[in-house]
Amino acid sequence: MSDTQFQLVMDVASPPVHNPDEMRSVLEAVLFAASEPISLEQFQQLFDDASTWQIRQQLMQLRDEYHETNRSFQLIEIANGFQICTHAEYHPWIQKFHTRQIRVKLSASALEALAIVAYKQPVTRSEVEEIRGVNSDSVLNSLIEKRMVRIAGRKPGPGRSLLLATTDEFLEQFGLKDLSALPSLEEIEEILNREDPE
Amino acid sequence: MSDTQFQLVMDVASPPVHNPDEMRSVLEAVLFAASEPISLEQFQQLFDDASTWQIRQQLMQLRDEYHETNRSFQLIEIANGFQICTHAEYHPWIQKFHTRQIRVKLSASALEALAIVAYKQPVTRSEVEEIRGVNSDSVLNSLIEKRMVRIAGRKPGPGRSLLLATTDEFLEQFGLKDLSALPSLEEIEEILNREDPE
Amino acid sequence: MRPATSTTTPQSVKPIYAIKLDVFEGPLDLLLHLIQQNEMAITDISIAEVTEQYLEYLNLMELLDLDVASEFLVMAATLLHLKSQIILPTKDADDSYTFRDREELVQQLLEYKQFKDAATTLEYYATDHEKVYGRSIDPTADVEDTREVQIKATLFDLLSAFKYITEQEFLADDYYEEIQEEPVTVEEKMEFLEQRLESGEQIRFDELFSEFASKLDRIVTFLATLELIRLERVVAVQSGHFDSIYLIKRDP
Repeated sequence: MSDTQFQLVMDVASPPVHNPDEMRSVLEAVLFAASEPISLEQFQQLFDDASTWQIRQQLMQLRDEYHETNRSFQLIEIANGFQICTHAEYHPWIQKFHTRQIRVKLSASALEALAIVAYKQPVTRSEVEEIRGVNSDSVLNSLIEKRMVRIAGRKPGPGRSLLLATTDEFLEQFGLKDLSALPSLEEIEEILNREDPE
Repeated sequence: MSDTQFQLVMDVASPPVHNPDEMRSVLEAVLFAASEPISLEQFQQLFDDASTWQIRQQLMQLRDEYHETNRSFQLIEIANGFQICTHAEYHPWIQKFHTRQIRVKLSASALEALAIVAYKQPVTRSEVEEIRGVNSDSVLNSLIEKRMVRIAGRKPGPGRSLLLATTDEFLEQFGLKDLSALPSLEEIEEILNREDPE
Repeated sequence: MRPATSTTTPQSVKPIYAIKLDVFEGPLDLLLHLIQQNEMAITDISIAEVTEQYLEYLNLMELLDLDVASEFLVMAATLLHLKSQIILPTKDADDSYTFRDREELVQQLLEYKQFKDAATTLEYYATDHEKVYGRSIDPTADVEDTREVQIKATLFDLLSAFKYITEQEFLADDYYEEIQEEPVTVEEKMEFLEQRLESGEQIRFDELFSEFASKLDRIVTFLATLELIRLERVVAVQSGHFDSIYLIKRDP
């Protein structure tokens, strides 16, 4: 959510803040939920009568608390505001985690080709190409590489083209018990031709 | 985050982890940099030889640390994973600050159908229709489209109707740890009596 | 909802009905509402009373020109039948096999109420959970930008793709019947698209297929787009499910 907007809605009632500890907790919660730096002036609008000096004091205490309790994140001043960020030393881990998260990325054309293989299997490359109307070699190769599609033998007769079929990983990816669990064409119509009930 | 997602294994180097404290710091940094719940299995892929039990132990310690140091946020178990979230009491202040991520809005009839799927899963369309006493196709399709409900195979026997079940997104939307966290029918009565004293 | 313009609205219909009408999810919901309004127990309904009020509702729905779903009419028939059974004790057992008996209706109402309550409870859960905030970060920030279509593909996506293909085939069939259009080649269209993208412009995928374009033009545009993507000269980007797809020129 990069497009978080700072929308100050002043008529929303919030409970009064009575002491520095409460103020610090509120500041922490707001910082935590924000995706962009927040300025002292923006913080100030949260409280009825707090000076920017008082607010800064509490922010500095938060910063010290994170430091003392060895948190993996820190409070930094950036772009005329404050923000909570992870320490740079954890970057390789976060990077690794996100990279690991890269799911099989199926482009719209890959999905199309995969749907054809799933429903028409075993099927040759040229049959897929014929249905899609465009050369599908690279997209089929990429599906084989991603282990969604496998080579399932050769077509008898002249040419002996390779036959393609789906894999167990395909079933797993789409949560299907077996191929017979693929919805029929009528069921597809039923599922996709909805009238919006709202 | 869904366990059915097929993941590419990438060779991204990350420094080795030597002790529980280091592991806990890495877990915290990764949790902090994520906007979705993370499962134990996902965490496990970060470390060469850590058991899910060891990871859970460190997560529990993190949770306790946040509690003991009166942080405004907490570590919660949700949608078969873990996530850091603010405490509900800071909602009024955070609300002033940002327009939140748009949650899935469900109509009363969608909620009704969803409740039936949640409690009776796996369930067929016609079973839902029977309980509601009204055709539920369009409302179920809209739930599938909103990723609250998924197709979970076929019923054995004649007809082989499609079976419906709830998704991880459903758990996330309703703040549930897993399906076993759904309130029992007795608890529902208790909750309704509490919320609606007559 | 449209206001009742008819002057023939029966006196027995209270105005509150009109406000409540559009919120009934089905015949069971309406029946449950009547039972609660009359402070009856589900297991001890006065069929005569409930039937009368139920019919009043249907009457009102018709007066307001509301679409009365067939399920509401089926329920009316069931209620009338149950009522007649009370007045005239059953003489012919065969006659009632198409209708539910009272016990069955009670069971259905009890079960329905259970799930209606569960739905209300789920709503409380959602409302509670709405008050907690996770980190609202851009998950792609600070991670290598792969600039590929990142679809978390599900069965639903696969189905949509398949339906799309079948529709395309259909479209192509139509086209062959009327070939008198002026020919635009795929190559020409590719060149045209690349020129547009050269300036750094992003093109929304569906905007390519303006309703004024001929069928042939739309097919050629579609093929040209696919070809440009295949040749990796253009990339299609979608930030999430059901978001618009944009075409962007790939960096050389």
